[in-house]
Amino acid sequence: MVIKKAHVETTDRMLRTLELSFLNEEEARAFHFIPGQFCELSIFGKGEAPFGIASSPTENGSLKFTINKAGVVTTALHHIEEGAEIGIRGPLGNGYPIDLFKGKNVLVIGGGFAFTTLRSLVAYLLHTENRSKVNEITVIYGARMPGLLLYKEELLEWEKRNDLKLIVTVDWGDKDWKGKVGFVPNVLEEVAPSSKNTYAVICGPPIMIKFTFPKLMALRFPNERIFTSLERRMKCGIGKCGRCNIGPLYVCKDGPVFSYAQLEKLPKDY
Amino acid sequence: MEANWEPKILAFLCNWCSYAGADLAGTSRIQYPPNIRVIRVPCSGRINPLFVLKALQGGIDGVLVSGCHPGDCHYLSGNYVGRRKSATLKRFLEYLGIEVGRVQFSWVSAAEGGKFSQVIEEVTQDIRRLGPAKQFRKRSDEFGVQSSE
Amino acid sequence: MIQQKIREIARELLTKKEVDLIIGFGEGTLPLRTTPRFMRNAEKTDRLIWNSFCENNLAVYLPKFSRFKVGLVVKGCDARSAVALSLEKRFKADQLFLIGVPCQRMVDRRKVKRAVRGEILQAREEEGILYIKGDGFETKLNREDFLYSSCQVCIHRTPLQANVLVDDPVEEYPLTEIHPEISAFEKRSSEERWRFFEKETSRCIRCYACREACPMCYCAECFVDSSRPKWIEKGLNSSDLQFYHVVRAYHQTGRCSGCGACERACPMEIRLTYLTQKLNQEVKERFGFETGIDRDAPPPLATFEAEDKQEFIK
Amino acid sequence: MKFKLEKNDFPSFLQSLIDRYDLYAPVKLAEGVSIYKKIDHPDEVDLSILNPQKPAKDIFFPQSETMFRYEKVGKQNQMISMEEGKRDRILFGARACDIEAISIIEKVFVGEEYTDVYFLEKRNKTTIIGLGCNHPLSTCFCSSAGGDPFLRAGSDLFFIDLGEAYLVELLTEKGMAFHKNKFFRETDPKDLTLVKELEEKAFEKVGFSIPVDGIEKRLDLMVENPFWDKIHEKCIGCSVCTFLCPTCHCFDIVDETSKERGKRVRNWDSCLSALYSQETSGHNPRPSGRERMRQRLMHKFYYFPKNFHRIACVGCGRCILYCPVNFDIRQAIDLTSPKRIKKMKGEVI
Repeated sequence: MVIKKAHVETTDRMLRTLELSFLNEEEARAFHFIPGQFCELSIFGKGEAPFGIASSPTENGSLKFTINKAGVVTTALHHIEEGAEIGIRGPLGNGYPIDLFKGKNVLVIGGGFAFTTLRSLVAYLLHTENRSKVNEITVIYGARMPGLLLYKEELLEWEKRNDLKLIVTVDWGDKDWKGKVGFVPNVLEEVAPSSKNTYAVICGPPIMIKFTFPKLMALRFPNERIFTSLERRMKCGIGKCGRCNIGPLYVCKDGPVFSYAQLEKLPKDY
Repeated sequence: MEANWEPKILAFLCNWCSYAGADLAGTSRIQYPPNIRVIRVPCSGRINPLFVLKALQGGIDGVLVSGCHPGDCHYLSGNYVGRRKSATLKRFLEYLGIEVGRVQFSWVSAAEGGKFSQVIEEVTQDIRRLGPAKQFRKRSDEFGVQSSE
Repeated sequence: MIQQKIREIARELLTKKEVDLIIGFGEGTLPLRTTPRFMRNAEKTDRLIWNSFCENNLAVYLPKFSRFKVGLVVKGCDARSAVALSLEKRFKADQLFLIGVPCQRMVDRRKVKRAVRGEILQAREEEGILYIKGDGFETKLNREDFLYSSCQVCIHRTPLQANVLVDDPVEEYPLTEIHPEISAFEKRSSEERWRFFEKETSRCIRCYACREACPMCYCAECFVDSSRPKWIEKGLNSSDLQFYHVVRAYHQTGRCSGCGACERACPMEIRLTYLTQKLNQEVKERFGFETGIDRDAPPPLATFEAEDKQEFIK
Repeated sequence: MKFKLEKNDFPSFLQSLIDRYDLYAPVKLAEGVSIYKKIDHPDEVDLSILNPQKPAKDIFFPQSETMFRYEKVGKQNQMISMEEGKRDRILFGARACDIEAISIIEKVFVGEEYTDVYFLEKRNKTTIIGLGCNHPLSTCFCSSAGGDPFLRAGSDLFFIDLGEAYLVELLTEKGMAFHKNKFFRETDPKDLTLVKELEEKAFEKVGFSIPVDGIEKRLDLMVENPFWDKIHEKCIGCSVCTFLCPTCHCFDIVDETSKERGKRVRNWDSCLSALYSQETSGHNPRPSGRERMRQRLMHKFYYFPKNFHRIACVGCGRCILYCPVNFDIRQAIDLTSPKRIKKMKGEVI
């Protein structure tokens, strides 16, 4: 694929969003995915790494990935110029269970740069063709600092909509920050969305997920209606190389999206 | 040995003395063989044995580490500590079967442009006599599309 | 009896709660083997054993238990590793109680296996004789003929650094020659020496058992695992294998107690101690340093003398 | 179909294989150390070690395997996949446990959804000649682990050492291709009786003493058992057991480069190494030996059977023989038995 556009998302310059377009129409048409799936992006000489797809299937023609600069591949993806070619394998994994959401409320809880696939999900649900399929959409999104929030312009647009309830919070505010300050699990407790007829979707750092589960339990969300997208070190992405299993399940192949009902029975290897 | 083989020598020069010595050799127009590639390091004590091995692995035929004379270290004792590392590393590599002279050490001060050129001359001659380094060298034809692997 | 004494001391330490756990040797599941045991219960200290097969260097576990008070059963070499570790502040000296065993030197199980035909099913030792029983054979071997080569050249068998010695110090054998194997090796040409190194390392399977079995290999990130910078690749390229073994050994300069744990751990039986022993010898000759003897002497490569020899420097 | 191969003819037979195939067989590297390797000369084949250190999986899933190579030509990336040699391959002299293990790995690599082409191509091109195990070691427990010393499943041809000769069984279509081999002679009824005796002797020696039966159900209840707090303690975290295990199949994928040229390589990896599961962020879902040892044992005896209906252990005993600290998987299995668990409380092994 070709890097169509690239821009830095956050003030610490650690997150960069790449917009990729396919080399030819045929490939673009053949690529179908659902929110929550991921791809392996590959740069020759550096290697391959998995990234959740940040764009929605409803945004035709290109794919977006937001990349946190951490290792060898991600650093290379931060330095890559517009117009360069990179390799892609995917879509991989199961994605969010969007069929289950039909006629229900959806509560989206995100933290930090894990918001990427949730952005895909929300954009998908907000699309005119899909919006009527689900009832209320509530989004709780937190970052450490205001400068680290992703997709700021889009968040402003979502804020204006009346068919979506958006709560943005930061762990530490600054002088310009007028919004909420507080950790995501606490904000969740405070907002206390009703669990009635509602599915919860969580994605964030392991520590946030760990503290959010009990809050959802307290709000009487049944285990089967809590979904989370997990992160694990991956190599092959297709359940062969072995490293991403949680019990008998492989995050790359059977996940990355799991219900809490599934996870409850497994070792806490995440 | 290839007919027109020229030794490739990597010189790690400390910023404060040997690098300045090389500079002086240059500005004084003192001739020395063009076989060296220079990497400037803050101090001869900065040399990690990994650097030396990595150079040999990547196709370098000889390595020179050069720093300030004892007592002249910009960081007071860097070259003293480096000297211990160099001594053990050199003996160890020779014990393994790396030829004597493949990895060399020198003290060159900022005022010794002449000595610098002389050291380079000697090292180049030594390496030329030893021929291309074989130990540790990685074959580069393992990579790429036209590989013979 | 050494074994009895170890049990008594261990029991006492645990009962008086002077240590949280004892790390010693227990019965192995294979003939000619023992296995590390972690003992927290004073009642069970009679499961600790001592014989000629206590080949592991238990100091390797110390960094892992740095938050506990540990009673450690040590031979001469193990004790010196423990001292070297506390010198590098991996472990506070007062958290450690060394139960020192003057070492009768350990039996090389591979040498014994090579001396017999067929699988060994039972091994027992008595008065310096190994009684070996196998599939259809039975034999007696003289223990002294089957010692580990690292034990044969050991000159610090009594762990003088220990908090308690379970037996009288053994008589140390000052070697006439520093290390016969090394001096023989050094007489060979550089091509022959390189060929030997090449052949040995070519068997390496990158399992890193040599690294993990070594008490001194505790780096949070080993140079082989570093991706930035990436020093070497992780495959089986001969150059990478050589690179790994040179650096692994060299990183032990002035830190190796010569216990031979690296070589014993290697499933491919790569000769490794001829590398580390050479470095030990070099450090001793050049800097007069021996690992773990002097509790206060800094590691030789972390210090210097203005008068250090520099005959090799132009 | 059964034949006999005189040992006098054995070198010539091997040579005839070398002429037509890429032959892989055990080769001695040093005293007591051998691996499976491509054979150039019949003399290299060494069957004296029961199981070479490196298992036969190395022939189908090499420890370090180039997947493809690439090069930058101008601004374009060019890439080529690695191709297997043109010749068919023979694996000779592997024991039943190693061969059984290949079919275990195959369950993972040849899946419904995705197939590992690198493995499959090698597998399809290879004729497997198994060798009966007349003298199993005391560390062998293949019978307990669902196999036996003379298990033919997975072999195309099967050899049994009769002393002066080999009994040769042709078992599959690939094996039947050898029925006109000029070195094969007719068998004697005597030989078959001898085979029977050898089998019985070996079966008796291996026995069924390791309580593998039902371990999946036992481990299901042990995910958070205090058992895991202690059992890993002596493990030093090297990769001997996993690399030498014929069924372990985890790998890592890395790029190796030299200037503008490079290759993508996959190397064996081990769940006992700390970096195996370490994420780029620094978070490690299996932060200590406890989780890593649990992963190794649970994967073999619980997760794998759950997905593929067979434990991922063939009882070859390599992990027992070569462990630097004498961690014995038989003991670990034994300790999961309910009465042991109850008795143990704090002290394990």
